[in-house]
Amino acid sequence: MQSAWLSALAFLVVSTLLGLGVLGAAKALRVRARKDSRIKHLTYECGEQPDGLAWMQFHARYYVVALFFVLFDVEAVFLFPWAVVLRELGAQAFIAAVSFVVVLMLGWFYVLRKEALQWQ
Amino acid sequence: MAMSEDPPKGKRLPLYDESALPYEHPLYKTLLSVPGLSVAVAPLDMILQWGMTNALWIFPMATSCCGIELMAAAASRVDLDRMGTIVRATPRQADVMVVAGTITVKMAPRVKRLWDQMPEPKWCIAMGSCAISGDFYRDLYSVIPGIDTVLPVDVYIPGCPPNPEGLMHGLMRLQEKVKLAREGGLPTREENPALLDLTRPSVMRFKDPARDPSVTLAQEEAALHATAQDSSDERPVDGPAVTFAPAEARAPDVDGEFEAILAGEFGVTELPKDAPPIVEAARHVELARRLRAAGYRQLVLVAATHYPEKTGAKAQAERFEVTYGLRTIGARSRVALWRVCLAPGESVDTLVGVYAGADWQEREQFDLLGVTFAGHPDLRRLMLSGDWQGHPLRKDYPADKACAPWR
Amino acid sequence: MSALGHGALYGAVLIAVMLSTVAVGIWFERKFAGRMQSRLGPTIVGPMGLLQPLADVVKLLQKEDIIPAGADRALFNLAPVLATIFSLGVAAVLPLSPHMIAADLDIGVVYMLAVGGLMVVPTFMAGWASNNKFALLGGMRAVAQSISYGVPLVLAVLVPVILSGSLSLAGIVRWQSEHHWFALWPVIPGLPAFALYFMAMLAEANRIPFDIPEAESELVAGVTTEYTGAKFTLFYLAEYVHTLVGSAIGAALFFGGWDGPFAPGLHWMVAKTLALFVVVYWVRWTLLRLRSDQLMELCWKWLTPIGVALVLIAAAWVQFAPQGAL
Amino acid sequence: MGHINDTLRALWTTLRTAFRPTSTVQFPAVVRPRGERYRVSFALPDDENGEMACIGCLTCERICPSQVIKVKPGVKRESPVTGKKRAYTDDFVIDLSACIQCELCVQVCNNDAIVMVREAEQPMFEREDLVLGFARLRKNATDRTRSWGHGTMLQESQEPAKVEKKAPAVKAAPAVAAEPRQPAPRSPSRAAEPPEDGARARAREGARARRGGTDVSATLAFGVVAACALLSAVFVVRAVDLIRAVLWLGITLIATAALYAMLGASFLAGVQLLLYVGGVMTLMVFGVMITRRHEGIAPTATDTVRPVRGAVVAASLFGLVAAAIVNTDGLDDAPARALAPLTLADLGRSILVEHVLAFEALSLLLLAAIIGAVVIARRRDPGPLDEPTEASR
Repeated sequence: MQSAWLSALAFLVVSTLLGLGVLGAAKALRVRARKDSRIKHLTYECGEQPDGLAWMQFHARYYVVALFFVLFDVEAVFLFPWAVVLRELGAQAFIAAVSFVVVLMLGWFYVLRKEALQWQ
Repeated sequence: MAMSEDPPKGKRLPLYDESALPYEHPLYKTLLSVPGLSVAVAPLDMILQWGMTNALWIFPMATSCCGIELMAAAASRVDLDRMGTIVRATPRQADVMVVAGTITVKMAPRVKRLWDQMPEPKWCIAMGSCAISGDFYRDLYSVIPGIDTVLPVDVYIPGCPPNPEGLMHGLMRLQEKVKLAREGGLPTREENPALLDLTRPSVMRFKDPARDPSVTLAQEEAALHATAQDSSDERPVDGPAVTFAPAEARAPDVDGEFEAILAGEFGVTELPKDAPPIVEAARHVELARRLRAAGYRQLVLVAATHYPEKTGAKAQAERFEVTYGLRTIGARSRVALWRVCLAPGESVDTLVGVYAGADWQEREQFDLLGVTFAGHPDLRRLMLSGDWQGHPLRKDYPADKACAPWR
Repeated sequence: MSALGHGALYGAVLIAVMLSTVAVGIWFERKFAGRMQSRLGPTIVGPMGLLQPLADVVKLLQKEDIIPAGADRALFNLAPVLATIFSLGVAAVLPLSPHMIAADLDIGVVYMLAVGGLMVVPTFMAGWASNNKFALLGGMRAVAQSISYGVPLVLAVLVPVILSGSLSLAGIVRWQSEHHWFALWPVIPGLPAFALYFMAMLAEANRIPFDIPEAESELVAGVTTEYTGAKFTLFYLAEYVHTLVGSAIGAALFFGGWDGPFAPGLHWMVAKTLALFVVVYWVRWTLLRLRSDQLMELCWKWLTPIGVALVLIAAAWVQFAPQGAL
Repeated sequence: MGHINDTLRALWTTLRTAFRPTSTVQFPAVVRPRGERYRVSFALPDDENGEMACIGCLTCERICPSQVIKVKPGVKRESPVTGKKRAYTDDFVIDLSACIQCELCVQVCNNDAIVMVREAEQPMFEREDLVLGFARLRKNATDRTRSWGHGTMLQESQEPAKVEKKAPAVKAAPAVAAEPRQPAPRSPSRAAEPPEDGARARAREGARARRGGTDVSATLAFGVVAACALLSAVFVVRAVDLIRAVLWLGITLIATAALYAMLGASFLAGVQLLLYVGGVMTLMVFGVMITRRHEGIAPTATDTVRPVRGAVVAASLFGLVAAAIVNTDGLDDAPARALAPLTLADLGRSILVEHVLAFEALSLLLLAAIIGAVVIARRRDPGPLDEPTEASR
């Protein structure tokens, strides 16, 4: 088992090398401007003078979406071990999971009714 | 002497100077410094140039009708993608800026800034007469005489507008130019004073060796601060609050009411046939208030005319006539027009207290003519940029004189 | 050969193959898109324009590097590399043929979901580090979209897991080659689950019709707005690799991976992957992009409950289907 | 259903188009024929006697709205062809860089001495090269196709309509020449791959599985990963910038996942990545983005009370976890257990058989969390539903 993880690790290392390799090749190949200017490093804002910093406050619905993602993913994660043993354990596992999912879907109905995920 | 012969005789000017390239390849320098490796430079350069010129991504600076042809060039019939050209929306990923359309003085700092934000190597194509020379707007106060007074232009595509194939041809000429420049084979051009006279813009081109470097600096400064000085943005007006009278069912519809008011209450009996009556500057706000009460609820016009006095003892700078127009709102709309004459140095009282709509209209007159409105809450430039010198609609405005670094 | 060497060798070969596939894929996309729009696509650079992607890369590598003022330099430089790692890294669990797999993890499916889900990190990082409003907005939208569509993705992937009882991609493919392809039988959880997977995969990879994070008409170029040259190349690459690997996993999960008559397994796997890859382009150049709110509504109001229903149906199939039907 | 139907129809349309002939004209090789009235450049043609027709009357120079024409009239002299006295012009320049191709110069010319042509001038490297000199204008007259209009004809067409006179018919532009079809891209020929030797491959697999990772490398890897986790955790606390703190936390979480993987808890490692790095970290990033009205960098507070408070909490948490570890049974035979790790099936059985009540209770917990999230999200008016509200205004 560990050997497979080591293989995956080696795979990731090779992909890292590729990314760094491209950046390295570009470092060697790319041109350098003779004259640098402040305007060149201004943030792109369609030709306008950048107005303030880019970091701004976002709407709370982003947070709500992330929250629901975590909750639903937790649900899915619990379903993975269930999926593996479903055949083996039979009807009892099936009923347990169905009730698990149904209770969660109640929450989904509530979200829908309250329009908490309305994205306008 | 003939003004134009092909080829003309004269002093040979080098068009292209290797050392004048705005960028350098550090790799080449390294390779050339190592004794054995210098042979690799030529083939490497061939490959790099091949890549560089065969993937020209466009940044579209499309401001008017040429932009339509630019779009057509990317569509099925011509298909710029055939030569690997795609359009990128950000200058950071573009190689060629295609200036397609008239560039106004207000736009120029933005174009310059976007140009500066493109990474090297970069090129500029001026597409169509407006971008090349300003076309017949070139002597207008608000248009720059050709984009090459702001940036170095590599290829000029003639036409008004050029057709989509023209743009493709321009891109191919650009490839040709890069190749020729690499080989040192760019055609040199003969200087011909008569031709130069004909096409010389009122400002030096960017690439002109005789160009004053301070102009470029001033342009860069302007590009850096363009918005900071602009006054066209909206801001809350903190002038006198205007409350509208409740809407009447129908505007009073009495013929000759305006004339009656003028004659009865303001003593204006002289009614010229071809011009609005003249009202005393001191009493015209009072007149407006009276007319508003009489049902003229909309200010439709604040216009001004400049009459410079050229001769005589009163050779002052300006004399203005400001014309005001009101309208009733209703089924049978009626109009009231009057003039206010201003002596040199005099200002007229603002109507902002009576009509909120007078705010911007009076600002426009101030901006373009320099009429001052006493009591105006926010008398700034409205249309022109904040650093503009002078008032372009005055009769004595020097049309050919530089009034901003762009001209 | 040690496990590390095995992974590294497979990584090098597979990544080289994927990169050349992506290069040809970009060429193919431009030709195919051109054809769909009644134009030719690249014709001038190389025979039939085949060298166009190469010219693009040669050019992009030469472009000057600009880091905008006020940017977080470290994160700005790190983000494209991370995007490359995560998009390529998913390929480690791809079963190319019964014996060709870089890392035969017993939880391949979870690994695929997890590493693929990590793509939100470089996306947000790039958007935040650029100090650019378009980039930040694009980044936030991309992250919101990716995590939203993560839910239907997980649910869709659960269907083959339930049907085969295995979390290993190779195991799932093996089960399919012994029994039947899930996209074909059982039709009801299988085919809709594939459709769900395909849509969620498009959304995760930010392809049209789900490319609102980089909608050119409103957000310039999304998170890549400030990126020039090589770093932009990496993002570009990551996007295509993400799609390619997504197609390959779709082929493995629903179309039996290497299974097929007459030809060796590798050929079947490659053919199925490329077929799905082409469908991605086909969809991309046909449909319009959805609005932000439509996107979210589609995900949470429709795809999520459908996914839950499919999971339950699959479980019921495993429970109650007659033995012969399996 | 309507949407799906439309989508399928759209897909069918594009697919069909992809296999139809394209409408592209391959420009440098094939030049699209231009309509009769198409006009781009100028020429100074001859009159019927074979002399240059222009007499230097300056009408065109005066009418030009862009003022791009400069004419230098010559002296009157006897024509060498006809013998009659007539006027000549010495030079003629048109500046194409500002020309708008309005054709007024052609229209006002009584002698048909200036006409427009259909072939465009090529793009130039310098603005001065766009000036058409005398020689080029004369050359255009012989080399290029003339456009539809000329002065006398255009003037006549402005006259009040006469009964007999018919305006010259406009011929439609000739149809586009059939362009050569691009040959369709051929798929690379399939190379026959030798079938893999199954027995050998299986043997290799088996050998690989037996060897696994050695103890030394595992220890080394553990050291590296643990150092990563600890160091990044320190950086989380040290980071001034909240976003950077969250990103460092991401590294801590990834390192934890790696530790799980090394302990044989593959599923837990995957879940760690999926839920914590993908989900919880995003949640934190979004939390930072919506809560703080930060001017660029959101510095964490640097007073003296908080570090102490934090230290106390951390220490007690550490004590709790340490106590739990010490009290866990069977740590003595840990190496033996590590060799036989729990499989996912074991986990599933454990959840669904031993802890089924907890499993169901968990669904209630998640339900409560969802409802709580909705309540919190809706407690306050969400404000303008615009895209992000900018803090700086």
